Amino acid sequence: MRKIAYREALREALREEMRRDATVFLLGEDIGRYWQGAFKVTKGLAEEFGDERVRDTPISESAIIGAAVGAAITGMRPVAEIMFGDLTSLAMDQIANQAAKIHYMFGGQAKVPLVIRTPFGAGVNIAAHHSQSLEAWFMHVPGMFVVVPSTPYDAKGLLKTAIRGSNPVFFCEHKLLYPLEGEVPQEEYTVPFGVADVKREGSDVTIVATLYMVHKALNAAEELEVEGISVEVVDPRTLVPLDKQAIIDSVKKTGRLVVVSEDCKTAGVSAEIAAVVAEEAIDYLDAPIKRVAEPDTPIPFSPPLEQYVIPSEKTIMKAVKEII
Amino acid sequence: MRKIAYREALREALREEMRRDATVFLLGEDIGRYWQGAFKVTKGLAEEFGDERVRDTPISESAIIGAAVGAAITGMRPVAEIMFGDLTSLAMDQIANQAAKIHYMFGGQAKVPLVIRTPFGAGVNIAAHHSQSLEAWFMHVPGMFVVVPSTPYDAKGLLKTAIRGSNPVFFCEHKLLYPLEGEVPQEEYTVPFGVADVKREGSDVTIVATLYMVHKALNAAEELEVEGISVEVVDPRTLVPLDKQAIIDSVKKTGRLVVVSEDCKTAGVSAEIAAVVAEEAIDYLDAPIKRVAEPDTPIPFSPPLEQYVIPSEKTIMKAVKEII
Amino acid sequence: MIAEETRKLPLNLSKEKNIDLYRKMLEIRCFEEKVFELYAQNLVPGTIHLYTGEEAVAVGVCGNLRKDDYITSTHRGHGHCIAKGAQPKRVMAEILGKKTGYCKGKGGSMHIADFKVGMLGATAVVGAGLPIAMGAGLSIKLRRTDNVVACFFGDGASNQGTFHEAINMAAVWKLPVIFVCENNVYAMGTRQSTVMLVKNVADRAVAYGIPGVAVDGNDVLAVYEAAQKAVEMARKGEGPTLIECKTYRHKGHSRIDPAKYRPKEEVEDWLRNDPIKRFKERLLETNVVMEAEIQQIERKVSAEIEEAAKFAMESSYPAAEEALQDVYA
Amino acid sequence: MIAEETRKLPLNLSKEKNIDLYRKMLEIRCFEEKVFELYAQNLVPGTIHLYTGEEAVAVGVCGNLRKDDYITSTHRGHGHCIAKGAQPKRVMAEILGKKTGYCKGKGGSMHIADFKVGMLGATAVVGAGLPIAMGAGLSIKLRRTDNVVACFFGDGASNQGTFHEAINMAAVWKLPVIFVCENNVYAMGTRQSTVMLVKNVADRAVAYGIPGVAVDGNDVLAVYEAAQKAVEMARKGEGPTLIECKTYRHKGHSRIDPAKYRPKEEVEDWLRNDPIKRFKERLLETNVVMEAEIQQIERKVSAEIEEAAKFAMESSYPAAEEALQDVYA
Ligand SMILES: Cc1ncc(C[n+]2csc(CCOP(=O)(O)OP(=O)(O)O)c2C)c(N)n1
Ligand SMILES: Cc1ncc(C[n+]2csc(CCOP(=O)(O)OP(=O)(O)O)c2C)c(N)n1
Ligand SMILES: [Mg+2]
Ligand SMILES: [Mg+2]
Repeated sequence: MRKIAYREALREALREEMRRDATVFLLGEDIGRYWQGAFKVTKGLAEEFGDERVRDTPISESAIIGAAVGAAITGMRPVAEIMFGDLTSLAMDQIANQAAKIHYMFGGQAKVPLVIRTPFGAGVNIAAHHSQSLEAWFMHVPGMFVVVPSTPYDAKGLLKTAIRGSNPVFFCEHKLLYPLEGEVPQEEYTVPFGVADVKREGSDVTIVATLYMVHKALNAAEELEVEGISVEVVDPRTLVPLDKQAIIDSVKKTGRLVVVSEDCKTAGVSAEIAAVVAEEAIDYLDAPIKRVAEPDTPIPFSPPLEQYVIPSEKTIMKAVKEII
Repeated sequence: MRKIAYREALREALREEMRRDATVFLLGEDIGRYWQGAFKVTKGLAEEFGDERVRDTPISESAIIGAAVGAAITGMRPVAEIMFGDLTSLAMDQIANQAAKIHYMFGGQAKVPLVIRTPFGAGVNIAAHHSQSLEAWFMHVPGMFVVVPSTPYDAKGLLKTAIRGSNPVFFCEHKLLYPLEGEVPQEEYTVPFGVADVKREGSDVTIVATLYMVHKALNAAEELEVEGISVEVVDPRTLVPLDKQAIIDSVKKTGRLVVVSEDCKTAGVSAEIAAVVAEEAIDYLDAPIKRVAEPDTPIPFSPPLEQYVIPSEKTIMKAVKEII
Repeated sequence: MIAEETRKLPLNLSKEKNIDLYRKMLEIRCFEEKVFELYAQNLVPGTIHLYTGEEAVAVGVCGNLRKDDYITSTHRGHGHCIAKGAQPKRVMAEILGKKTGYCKGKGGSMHIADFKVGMLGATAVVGAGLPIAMGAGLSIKLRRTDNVVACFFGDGASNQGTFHEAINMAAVWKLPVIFVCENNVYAMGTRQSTVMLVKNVADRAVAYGIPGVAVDGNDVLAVYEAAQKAVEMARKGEGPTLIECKTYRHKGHSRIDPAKYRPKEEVEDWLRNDPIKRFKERLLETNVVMEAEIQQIERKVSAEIEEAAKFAMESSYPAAEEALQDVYA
Repeated sequence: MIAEETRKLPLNLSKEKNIDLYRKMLEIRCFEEKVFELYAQNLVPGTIHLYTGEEAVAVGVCGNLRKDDYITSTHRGHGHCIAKGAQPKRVMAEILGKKTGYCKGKGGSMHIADFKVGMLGATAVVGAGLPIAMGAGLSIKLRRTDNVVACFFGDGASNQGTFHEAINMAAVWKLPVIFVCENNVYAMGTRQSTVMLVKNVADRAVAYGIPGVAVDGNDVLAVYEAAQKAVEMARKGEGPTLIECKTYRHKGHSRIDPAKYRPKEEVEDWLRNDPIKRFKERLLETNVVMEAEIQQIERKVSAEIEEAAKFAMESSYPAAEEALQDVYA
């Protein structure tokens, strides 16, 4: 099968959905013809669809999301880009109180079919305001789906599902994933929400990981195999809805769970996944659950500091060995 | 000992610290002489300390926190009030990216001694934009302390600690607690951060609860005692730092854990506490961990709907019985 | 307060239109008084923010709108709903938390919406409606219809960052939005003149390169006229206008507020300046309507609101488990 | 671009002051060129936003500040640091991620601070510095000192809600803040004229009832003069000013940006309009300094920056575990 990069997979999803449905449009800072998106996801789209549908905005994150909300409840399907995930903090009211709650507050009268795309993640030395992973904030907001694709295939399929749905979707990308290549079929497909993907089968321990951490988990799994430890890597692909069953099934099989996520440990993604298992599948566990996450610090700038706080193959392997 | 209401305890803390330290000042919407705070916490303070130090602001949440940050890093000790916890979403960048990260980003050069006070909680039929409990968002922000007092005693002692400290403190209050009376000594005291309080001793099951849920847990415990179940109620009092040891010690004793918190279940306070125990004390557990929290919905307006989603004595008792 | 001399004769409006405006204002007034009464009887959960005294704003603006035009609203939104054509009985039912309310009891007083008449809902986050209205304007532009959006917000909201961001975007993109600031002098206990140095919120339009007008918000025709111009502009694709309506709330901010921060004379002046009384006098003076007609309208409106209250009171509460519905579409 | 006729003779400044301004601008220019060079050698982690071409703004403003006055800065902050008196070598070390940097390598190019000289730090969230600067102004007022704060931000930042909220609060409370908009025509690839309808960011001051002035930001004396007036006002407790400095960045937005969105003639015009070149010519024309003195300054500055780079390069990286320090004070 042909291989394309994650950013191209996202772009294909946008292009195909925009061709299919005239109500789909994009807005965000510098996504248009002059800059083509900070990570070039929207490259070429303004040329094809025009500046109206690939809309550059002023630097006004709150109004960007508000614009998407207003458009969504009146018949459009906006896809808003927030240039860096850290900056969603500027639009938190529009995201959490407006976009996510409107359907409920108004008793189901309005649909809010909007997608917010944004890149999270550290690793490129751009420090505390451009490197965070904040998925957990959005998981804690009822009324919104939270999507975390780790491969080009998932990225394209999930983004198409997101755009076609009737609900607000918080679509998390990862800076280091954009150039990553992977197989993506030419033919039309979508990936449903709430269905995890077992990225590697194994029998001794389950690693649940998301986004870039899936790849680190896979690397760690390979190294551990050499040492005779068989690791299953489960990628939930969407955090809300969460495919609890897939996680529990895997834990039933392995009896051991390591949750790997790049965000700060306290009250992060890994806390929720650990809690689900502690609540619903504790009897299958033969060892404590391990969380591998960023220690609770802002992301530092200097390369040795930054590398120290990002979960690595090494820290993942260490965690696995601690419970084997 | 004399009894005073939670809101008076808070007021006393503010008053005493303002008398003690001229750099302490308050700012927020309608906290001054005309309105005296939406929940009357600041009543009488403008009269004593003047409008400069008890400062009414325009409706500009982001600038309120920004003002506090700028003042804190230049020698003042601001206490900012955000009228409803839901509205912190408007100031999320200033809270999470500026206030919490400045000390770290700048390599320890600056201290950011500020307190953000805000009420959370449902129960008074003011619907989706005025009833949330969002502590978990702030637990997930490194560099900030998160305080959750459940009694007048704790409220006063913790607020004094917060104001005297050198770090940003996110100080959560609860609407239904304001009128609650409790013993508060006349004499000066403070309550340290990171020290849980066992609000009731018991041997069969541990309930960890915060804010208003402490009282529901205590009620449930009393009813359960009648049925022969001995419940220990642990109140962490601060979520960051979290007194893990106290929670683990209690679980060691009881072998069972129910975590009760009023926020939405997914990625909420209860997830973190459950995860800590699943990670560090799973061997002491004789049963699955239970989380009692708001189901993942916005807070509805109508009384029967609202009551349905708020954790109650009944849902707490049910959870306890499920693991006994 | 706007001086007497700005009083004008009725515009060049049909008798029906004049009566319509009067009737709508009265409907809102009666409605709010009924809400107040029910609140006093402990039948209204939560809090309420009454529109009493500000009726000319919603009615003057919405009088220019078509059913398929949109509005966005605030915590003080009952008047907006009714002015845009929502049924009082279903608004009342929502305020009482009943299943027959527009939001099935999920929203309540601060979150009413009626999408069927283009009422896109009230937000209780001060200032949050401006970007949403702007987005509805963008949607209109992208869908190439000739609708417009009227966005109501308070003086207090004009200090929020969203005011700046949303109006700027609407201006730059020439969106069909009418930003209507209901300047009722106070935001809770805070006088607008203590939190803004310029005289008029409308003066801020300059910063966005769009027209800004301040009008007597207690003169329904003045509001109507200003809105008419703005709506025309918007429909023609010539972009947004900021209209500031100077008005006053007769009651406290919310039910619990005795509003002691307001000087007595100020309150009295404004009560004398009641928009409904003023318009009625004008209609009578200019012989547009006769006293008998007015009385007939008053009776009809009053009966209708009684009906609405009855409907709401007799409706049942939603079943508790409905709380779990409508989280996702 | 600001026309030739606005060129003025040096103000009534001492020779030392003139030289000081020139020297500082040159220092920034050399510094940035060095950063650029090191970046090309892969010695600078992350990204960089150079101040090249905008030196007159930071220098003209900071030339009016005392050491105990404050500034706040942005992602494009190297020039602000140096203008306020931070040591180039420690700024450079920070940019390289070294332990000897002002923030021990934790901040990097986008988060430099030097509290000892009143440089309250750069934020990389566009517009986030305005409320913080306002808060520092509030602190000054409450502590009753006569300091002032200069708040630097870009044209792009002027569309953020924080611009509105912070300037309004500073205006209402008469805080000693000078809001300095560095209008370099673009925010990344976005021309300011496409995201704002008014001609000048300074025109927005009207909305807050404070003075707003637009000046030639490539004329260090014009900036100096405008800032001087604003600083005087602020020190006297007469409140904030919004100064817009029209300028241009010589390079792309960040290191990776080829800046193809800029018309060639525009770039050439602005390169001809180089603030350092202009000031040098003026100093020479008016005989304030002689060519030989200039050359001496140039040599000294160049040597000093070489020294700074050497210091930074020779410094060691922080130990990995230091990442866990400084989370709490
Ligand atoms: C963002 C935000 N801040 C504060 C509040 C609390 N609050 C509710 S109404 C109100 C006053 C609003 O004043 P204004 O905009 O003038 O509208 P009015 O009530 O006068 O109609 C405030 C502060 C809120 N709901 N939202
Ligand atoms: C709130 C926010 N939005 C977007 C970005 C990404 N970004 C970084 S710099 C920049 C452009 C800023 O333009 P301007 O304010 O004019 O400053 P300049 O770079 O021109 O100096 C953008 C959009 C950011 N860092 N913060
Ligand atoms: Mg008002
Ligand atoms: Mg710029």
